[in-house]
Amino acid sequence: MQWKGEKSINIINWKGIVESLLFAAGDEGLTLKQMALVLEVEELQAEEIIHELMEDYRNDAMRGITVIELAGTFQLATKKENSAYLKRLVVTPQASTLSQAALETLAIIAYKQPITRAEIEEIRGVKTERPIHTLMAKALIKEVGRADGSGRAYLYGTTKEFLDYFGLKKIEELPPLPEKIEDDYQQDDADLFFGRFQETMDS
Amino acid sequence: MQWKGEKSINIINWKGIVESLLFAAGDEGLTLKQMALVLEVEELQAEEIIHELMEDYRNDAMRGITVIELAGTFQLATKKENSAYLKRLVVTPQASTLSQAALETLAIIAYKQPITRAEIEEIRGVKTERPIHTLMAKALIKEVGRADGSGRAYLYGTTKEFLDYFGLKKIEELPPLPEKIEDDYQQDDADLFFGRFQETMDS
Amino acid sequence: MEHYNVKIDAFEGPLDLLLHLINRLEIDIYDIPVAEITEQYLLYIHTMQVLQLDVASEYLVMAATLLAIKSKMLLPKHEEDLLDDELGLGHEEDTMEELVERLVEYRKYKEAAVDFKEMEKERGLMFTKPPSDLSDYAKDIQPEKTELNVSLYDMLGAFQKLLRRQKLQKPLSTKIARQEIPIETRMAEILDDLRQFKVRKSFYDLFPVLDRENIVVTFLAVLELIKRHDIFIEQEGNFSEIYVSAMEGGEEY
Repeated sequence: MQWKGEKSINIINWKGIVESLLFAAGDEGLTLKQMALVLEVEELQAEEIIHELMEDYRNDAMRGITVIELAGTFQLATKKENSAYLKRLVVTPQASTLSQAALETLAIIAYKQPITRAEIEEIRGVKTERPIHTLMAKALIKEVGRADGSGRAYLYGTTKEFLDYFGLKKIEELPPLPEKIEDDYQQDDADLFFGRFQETMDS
Repeated sequence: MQWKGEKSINIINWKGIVESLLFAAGDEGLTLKQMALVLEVEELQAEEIIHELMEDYRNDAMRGITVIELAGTFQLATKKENSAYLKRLVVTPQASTLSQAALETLAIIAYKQPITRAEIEEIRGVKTERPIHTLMAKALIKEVGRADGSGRAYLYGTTKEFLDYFGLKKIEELPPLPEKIEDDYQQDDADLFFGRFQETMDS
Repeated sequence: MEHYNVKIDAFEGPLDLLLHLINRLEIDIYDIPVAEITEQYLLYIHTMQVLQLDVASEYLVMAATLLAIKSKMLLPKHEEDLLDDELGLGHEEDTMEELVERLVEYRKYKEAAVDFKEMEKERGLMFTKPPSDLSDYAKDIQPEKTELNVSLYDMLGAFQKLLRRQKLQKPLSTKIARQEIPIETRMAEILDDLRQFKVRKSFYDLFPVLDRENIVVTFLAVLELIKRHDIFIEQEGNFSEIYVSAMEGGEEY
């Protein structure tokens, strides 16, 4: 890659440099902004370089590592298909996965943020203090403000760590909520009404 | 690569696997013995794979990383010619004013104080001189005493400024760590009952 | 007065339990037979109590709600109610509709949680490396005294990342599987026992060993036997003694 006005000798190996930077940054990852600052180029150019690098990685099936985008940062990671070997090599100290309660609570927060604990409990039908504590301690959610009203209850939202934990680039990447159920419901609601109406008429 | 007697279908991408292993091993690197164990091959075969991988890296001048051998361990490392950019990475002001390293160190000190630098390095697995320096300069931590023992190492703790900065009245207000919460989650009769119950129903 | 604690982890509360029953009975969520679902729900709660498991208060509130809906539906209708019904405004239906609405809403997030679980698993297949130690590059740099721009959550997030970071495993360790009582074994024992005595047996008597593993396995064995029509359960009324007897000509185990 070469920018306008640059001399053709001493072509800078931008991709190689970005690869070095990504390697050094490790799981901290690098944002486009950081890359642009370090390379002293525009963010658009940094983006072009990283995409070329990602393309190279994609085209070489023999590579054991790849470039991923997580929570707005780019980082190197091992390929999923090698996970069996990696599990033999390393132990993840906090391998414990989230409980069902925590996952449900997190799903509600992710889709309805900002949301209060009372609203979450209304949906789940059970107390949700402990899952919220767990999610806070794991830095997957945070207090993002206070609700209006007398209680001034805390409002919760998801964090950058949440995106990282679930392998998401940004919050918009979440799979859509199953809204189809809602549609069925509308229809059935009408059916239900007419059904009952009929019953009443017949009785 | 393919070993004698092995079927020609399902050729395993040994080089790719070794690359992922080296990557995950990071600065610690891997010995031939470790690689052979994980791959379930002879050390001689592991050696052959790693040499092929090194050859690939050597042949591709565009790479920003390379495989180096140090005292019998192999590891991935950034290429020397890119060190100027790595230096800039350290110098360039980050989006947040505290790096991941400093934040990690701060968290460890906050939760485990009083603690020595050696103990922090044990947890982080890397040198922590600079993050401590940064945190001291920002008055978030201070020396709170000396450890017993021959070294009489400094013990670090958080400051009043730390509490002020994060809006905490006292250190006990820090959110509990997940392990602590996990302990409370002692599986009880009902959990076990429903857990097994659902397994059976779902099967 | 008993203490009711929130302890049930595998069922996430009364809504989850109701969804589970609806699935198992293959009922349309929009057309729930109130009497049947109430009976099933109460049987469940009752069984938990028989086994002396703590039942969270939310489950009991839902039981009361279901009973209220059911009894209102059974009551002879007054004229006003009839009028309400014609207009589709019957109070009991309102409550049932509210419940259905809550179930549907909750189910959306329960399904989303399944997606989350999958994403968590997928992410766990990728391994990263800690940042390289670049302190040699930073020797002559003084930390600048600029304002901080981080929150408590940034600190916690950084710490979580550290905790998640994998450690090289040396030596490669081995795992020991937990010893469990096979349900099939317990099923055979129960069936032998019932056939030998040829009379019905109290449900409680099927639980001679009162350790929790045994209680659970026995209960599951009983459920499995019912499902296969190998045993027969009788109960005269709500909260009365439950009896178990072997069906004729059942399979051998």
